[in-house]
Amino acid sequence: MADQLTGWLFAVLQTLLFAGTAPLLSGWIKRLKCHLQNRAAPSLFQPYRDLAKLFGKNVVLAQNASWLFRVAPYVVFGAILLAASAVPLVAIPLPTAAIADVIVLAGFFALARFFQTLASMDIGTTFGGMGASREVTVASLAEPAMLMAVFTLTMTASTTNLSVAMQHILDAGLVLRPSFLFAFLSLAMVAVAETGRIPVDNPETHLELTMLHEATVLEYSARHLALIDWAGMIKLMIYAVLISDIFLPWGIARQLTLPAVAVGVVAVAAKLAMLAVLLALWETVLAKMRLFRVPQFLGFAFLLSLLGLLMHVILESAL
Amino acid sequence: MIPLYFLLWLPLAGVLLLALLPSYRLAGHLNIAISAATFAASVWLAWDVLHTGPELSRGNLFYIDAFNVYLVALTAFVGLTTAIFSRPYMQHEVERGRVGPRRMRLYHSMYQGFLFAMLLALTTNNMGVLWVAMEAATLTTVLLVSLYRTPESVEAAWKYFILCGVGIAQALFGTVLLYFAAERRLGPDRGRALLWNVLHNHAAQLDPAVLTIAFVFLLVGYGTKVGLVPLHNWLPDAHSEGPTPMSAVLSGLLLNVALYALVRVKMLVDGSLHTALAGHLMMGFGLLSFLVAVLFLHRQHDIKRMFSYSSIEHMGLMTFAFGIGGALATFAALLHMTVHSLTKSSIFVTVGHAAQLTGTQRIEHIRGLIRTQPTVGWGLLAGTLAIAGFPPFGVFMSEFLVLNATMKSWPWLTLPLLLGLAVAFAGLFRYVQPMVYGIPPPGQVRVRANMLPVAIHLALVLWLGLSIPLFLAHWFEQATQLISGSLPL
Amino acid sequence: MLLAYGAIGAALLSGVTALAADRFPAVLRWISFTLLGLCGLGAVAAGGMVLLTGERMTAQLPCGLPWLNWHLRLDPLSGFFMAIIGIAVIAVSLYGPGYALEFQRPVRMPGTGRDDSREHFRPSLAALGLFTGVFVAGMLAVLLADDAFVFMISWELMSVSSYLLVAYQHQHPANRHAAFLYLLQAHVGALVILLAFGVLAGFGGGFTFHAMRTAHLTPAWSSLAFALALFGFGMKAGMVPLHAWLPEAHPAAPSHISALMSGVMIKVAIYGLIRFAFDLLGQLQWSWGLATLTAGTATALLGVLYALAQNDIKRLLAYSSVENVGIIFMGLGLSMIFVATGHPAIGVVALLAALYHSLNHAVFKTLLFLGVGAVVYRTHERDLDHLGGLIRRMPATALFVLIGCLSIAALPPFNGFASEWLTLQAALQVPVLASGVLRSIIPIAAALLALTSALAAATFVKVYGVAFLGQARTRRVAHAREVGLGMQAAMAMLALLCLALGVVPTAVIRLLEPVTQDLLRLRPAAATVRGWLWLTPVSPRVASYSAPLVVAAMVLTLLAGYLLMHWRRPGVRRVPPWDCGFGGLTTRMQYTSTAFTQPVRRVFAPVWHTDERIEKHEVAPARIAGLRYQLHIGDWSWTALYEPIGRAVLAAARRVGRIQAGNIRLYLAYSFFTLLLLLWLIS
Amino acid sequence: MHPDNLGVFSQGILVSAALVLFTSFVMLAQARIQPLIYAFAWQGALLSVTTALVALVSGHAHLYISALLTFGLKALLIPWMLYRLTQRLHIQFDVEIVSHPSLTLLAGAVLVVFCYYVALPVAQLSTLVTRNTIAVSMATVLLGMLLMITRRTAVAQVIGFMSIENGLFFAAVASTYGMPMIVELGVAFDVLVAAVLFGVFFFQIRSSIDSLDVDRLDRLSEKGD
Repeated sequence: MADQLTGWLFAVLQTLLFAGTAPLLSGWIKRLKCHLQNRAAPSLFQPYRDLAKLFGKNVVLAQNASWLFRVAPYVVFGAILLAASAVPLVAIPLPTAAIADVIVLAGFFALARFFQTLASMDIGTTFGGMGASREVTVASLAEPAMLMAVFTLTMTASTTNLSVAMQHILDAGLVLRPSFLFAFLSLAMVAVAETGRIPVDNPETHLELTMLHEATVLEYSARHLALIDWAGMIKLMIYAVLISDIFLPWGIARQLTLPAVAVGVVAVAAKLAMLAVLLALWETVLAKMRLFRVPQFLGFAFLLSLLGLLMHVILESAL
Repeated sequence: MIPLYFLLWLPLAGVLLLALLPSYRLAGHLNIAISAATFAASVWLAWDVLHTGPELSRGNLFYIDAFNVYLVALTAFVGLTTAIFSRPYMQHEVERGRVGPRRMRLYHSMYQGFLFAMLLALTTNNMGVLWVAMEAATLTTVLLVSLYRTPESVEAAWKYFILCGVGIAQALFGTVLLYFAAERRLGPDRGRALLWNVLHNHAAQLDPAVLTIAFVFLLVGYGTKVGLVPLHNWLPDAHSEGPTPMSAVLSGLLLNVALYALVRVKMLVDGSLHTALAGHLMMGFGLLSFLVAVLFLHRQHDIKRMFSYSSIEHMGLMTFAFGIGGALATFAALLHMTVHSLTKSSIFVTVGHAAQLTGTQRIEHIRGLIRTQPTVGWGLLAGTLAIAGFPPFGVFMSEFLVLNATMKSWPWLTLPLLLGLAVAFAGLFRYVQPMVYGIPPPGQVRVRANMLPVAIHLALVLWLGLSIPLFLAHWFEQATQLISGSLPL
Repeated sequence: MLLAYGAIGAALLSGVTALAADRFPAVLRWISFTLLGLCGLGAVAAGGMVLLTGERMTAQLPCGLPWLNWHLRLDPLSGFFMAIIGIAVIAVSLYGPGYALEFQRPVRMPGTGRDDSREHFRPSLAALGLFTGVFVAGMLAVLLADDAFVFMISWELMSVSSYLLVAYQHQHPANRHAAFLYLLQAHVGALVILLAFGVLAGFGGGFTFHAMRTAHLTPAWSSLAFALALFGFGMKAGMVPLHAWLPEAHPAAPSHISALMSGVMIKVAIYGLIRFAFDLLGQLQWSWGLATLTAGTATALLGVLYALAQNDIKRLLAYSSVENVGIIFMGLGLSMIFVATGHPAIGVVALLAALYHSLNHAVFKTLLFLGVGAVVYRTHERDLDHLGGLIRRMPATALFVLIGCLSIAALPPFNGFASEWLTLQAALQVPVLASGVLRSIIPIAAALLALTSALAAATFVKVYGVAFLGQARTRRVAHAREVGLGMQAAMAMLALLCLALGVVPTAVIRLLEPVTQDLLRLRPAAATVRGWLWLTPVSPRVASYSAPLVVAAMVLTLLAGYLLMHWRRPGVRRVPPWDCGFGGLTTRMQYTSTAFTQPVRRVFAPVWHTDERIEKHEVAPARIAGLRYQLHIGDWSWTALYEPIGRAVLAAARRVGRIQAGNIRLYLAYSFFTLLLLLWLIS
Repeated sequence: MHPDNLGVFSQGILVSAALVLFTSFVMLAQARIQPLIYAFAWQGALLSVTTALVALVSGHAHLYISALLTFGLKALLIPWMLYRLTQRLHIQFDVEIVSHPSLTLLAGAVLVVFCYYVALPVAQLSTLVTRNTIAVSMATVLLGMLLMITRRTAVAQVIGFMSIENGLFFAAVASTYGMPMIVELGVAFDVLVAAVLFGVFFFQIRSSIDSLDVDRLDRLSEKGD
């Protein structure tokens, strides 16, 4: 009973940790990019400042905005937060992981996207519609690729429960699996697409032709905008954690003892920092691609995950 | 046997009476009255036979068993309902000036004459008389087909006359051969050599070679009247060009009677041959007729013509079923005879009204019946659904059984059957639907329509579809046993 | 059993009472629909009872053939589907009285002159009520049937009555065409089903289902029977490429009928397939499963893609029914595969998923059709590109439809998600299979399922965004009013069900236990092993989903967030939309549904027969005064399948027509040569 | 069998049978209306003679009646009616073009052989004097049909029809010494009525297409479009 309670407590704490450190990660990425593009870099805590400022401001709302427009940010944030709560960040024994497995995780993302796109169409501006249309197109192409990749992993671990999967991978020890290689690549590409990074989308721009995600939030202001942005950061972090903890779970705490958790925190921080570097490099090297090249990009991701699956079936069925 | 005499004398008297009666209005009523009396007689007869079993009249001239008694009742019944329908209908025709009072006299008297001929054909025990009656049926109706004296109707009548005449002639030749075969066995008392019951009892001794040839001639002969492809060509013409009540009785009854004759013959031949030759021939013709007619349904412009093709289709199906032989198939065929004649005659009644209220038989000019006159529109729709074999109408049940029997004995033939049913359905509906639905063209007006017959018929068909009343089932089973020699299940 | 009889009786009675409706419209609105409601309650009660007790009841009616009475039987499977029908019928009976007003006011006939007296006509309420009653009765009777004969009769009864309902507004040629196509396909399907039953009966020696169960078929024959059944029932269920009738017919009917057809009638077809494959045929083969799975996948994907491309909102819903049927078929296929390869435990999960999704689809599709019906009822507008902004005009309807959209888009915590989650879980258990082929095909199918649900989400973002959000695009829409309480109540009920079924999947699975027990001799033991809170289809270790906790957490976060934001009320300023500062926003600048789907159309171009025309009206070189854009999205199954068949039949007819040349001598020659031929044959 | 070991009357029967068949050929070849009618009348007469002879040989009294009946009906009445009709329709001198007359005759000959071949098994059984006459009568019937097929005028068709009737009657008489009386009467009555009706129809056809060319009766067909 007691350890159950601690477990739940820990879950809540970890979720808060997730939400709390997400801006840090994106700040870090921004910083890295500025360095790489040798621009003057903002502070590591700039995102926090932005959020705080936005929360402080009065909401400016379009006349014809409906209740849905005002509810959407909360739903988006809530969904993403729930997703975060289900992902083992620093320790495996996470009771909340049982509430929602990988598929439900995808479901949460879908829920968030659903409301965000709806909200963007609520005002009836051209940009809103355009953003929604592109967003759902990209998402619907990314989803199968992502699920395919996840299947490859879950078939190895024969579970969709994240903590159990990580446990299994850790127990298996260091095994080089070709399927994992492909799955990793495709998951990375999907993550890029889903979190609206270059080359699929460009978070920095507001040019009509280039933006996907940004177009859907044009009409938002103040706390609504803050929630949505924050949710976006958390989402980015979730993907990063997923990739790092699934493919190289070492270091993550196996039981809820202080030292173990401490190690976990450090380990995950290191991993995320590394990933961020990779992402920054990638975003600096690549250029934003035309919208209708994106399907090919995601198609390639799907192909990779498919290959991964086949590798699993063909080469690893003995394992 | 008393009811039998009523059954035959009443219409015969009607022929003379109506021929002399000047007023066609009165004649219409009288026509109904006589038909009603005839129907009553038939019911009485049926009652007798149901209780006392097969009856042989004095002089062996008539023989009533389960097989023909129910056809008698059916014939009389449809005759009655059609008479009811025909009175207002023909009056309207007179008012439109399509026929004059003199021809109405001809019409009414021939109507009774036709009934008489059919009842005679059904009840007689003598194959020769059967032939005579069939020919008489042709002769009485041929003038009615050309009643309107339009070029088309005259042409139709002529074809009807010639083709059926020639066909029937073949049948007579077959009868002669039958007689020849029988007379050599039964020797001296020549009078009995054509009596069906005698023949049936001695079928085994009849000479196969002769009977085979005889059957071919009889098949071609009576088959012409059944409307088997490729002998069917007269049928659509005759059915579409005559006055609608005639079409109703022709499609509903005459074909049945012809088929009845064919089956009687088949029973003899089977008894003598001990091979399935007759059955196979009938199956072949049946299937061919069915499939060809089904395709014809897709090329129609005249509403009555279309439904006469559907008659060919169903006749083909029955012939096929009788050809298969077994108890189940026979039962199915008998049932199908009943439901088909009920449904088809009701359809023709409706079609008659439709043609009157639109003033044309051209399909493309009939639109939106439901709007103009709902009863007619719905009636037509229901009738078509019924004839297309949709449950819970009886046609579905019989077709279901036919398919069932086919699957049992000839599994691969179910495929063409099903295909045919589907195509037939498409053919019927692609034409019927636009007629009942949609927006009526200007100048389409309500008429004084007597939908009672339709209602009764469809109700009966519905009843048969949901459950076969016990006495009827009893009849069917007796008849089945008679024809196929075994009980269904 | 009595309850079931009662339900059917009530349905028929409501039909009969409706006959008086032409004279007294009130009869239809109050008596008939009340009876219909009773029928629904009866059905739910009967089904629920059977599901709770898990018993079977059989009966015989002294109808039909002298030697083949009507055999009836009510077992958990039929009970479950009966409950589904019941729910939908209750909703419709609540909805009907309000909606029927639509048909009391006379309608203008298209194409008739102004001063024409026939310009206006009133559709016959009697017909509407009568056929509705018969339709419902027919569906219920199909579930009760225990021999092929009753089954076929009630099946065709269902088809015919629904056909008459499709043709109800027959002043529009399109509806007539749809009705014809529908009835034709229904009939063909029925004939094929009949053939399938015939094969079984041939071996079983009887048309009672009991005899068929005992039949011993060779694998080849049983495969044939299954193929026939798949074809026949698939045609009714709208399996690609036999689906062509569905998007034509469902929109043509009055909305509450469309709801019944899309919501439950195709479920009856699914019931038929389950009954045939799992119950009558018995010995399943994995090849069937593979066939069903493939068909299902194709159906789901194509269905949703076509749905996405539609602008007519009812057509769109119809196509999305095709999609959902595909998902259900996938479940069934998986179940067959797993059962046939000796993993019944997982087979049960898949079957559960299929059944569960049938229930869910019935609920949310009915809800959506009713909602759309409400919209059409107020705006008389079915084209998405003419709607807009309804969330402000019809708030209640908007809310309910939103819930419907969330459910059909398979978003947690609503019911659509639960069943698709189960399907995916079943698909994920492939490692147990021996055959590598299956192990690689099934995950692909699963991925395509994911694609399907993502596209479904896109579709309903479009529907909701274009129809309910943004600004009204036409005057009539701008002045739409909220619908009456009855209609709202119907939608509210279904919306609640959507949520409830999504939140407590365990309860549903408990209810379904007797069904699987009946069909596969196995209960989904693992699924509820950790109590009502946790749904663990295979085992807690493998996967678990706790909808109640999800909901709880979500509510908590929302509350927390809301309080956090509003503990001190910062003001809200209402201003004109910013729109990147362009300003001068008009309703015509909004993204239309056509525009919304353009990227997807471009990505999946080969799927459609797209006919896109842009007419430029150029006043001077390079000065375009006006553009005219029109787009027609065609279904390839037409050109690929239906038109050729039609042509073939007509060609054959033309050939045969030649023999009826009209010349009497020719006819004589026919009979002459027939005679000679026969004589030659016999001698 | 050899005619020489038969009685003279039996020989007579055979001869008349041959003649009946011959008349059918004559009709087949005859292009003019009036001679056609005559030929038909001759066939009727020969038929009645045959009947009488058969009656004489077999001693069936009732055959005499039918002989008389036949003579009255088929040798006198019907030909006369037809003759009158042709006069009233002013077509008695019409000549119609028979396509390939020689070919038609050849076909007729083949038919006879065919009939003999078909009727062979039946003939084997017969003990009657007139056993092979079945083949002859069948041939007559089929020749009648051939006539109807090859001729275009309604009158010629009617004659063909009647000659079919003759063939039937001949079969009845020759193979089985006639049918039971009631049937005989019935058949005779039918034939009579038929003849009358034909008369009626000539006028109807004439008035509708003002010609008796049956090839022009082709309004009702499924050829269309």
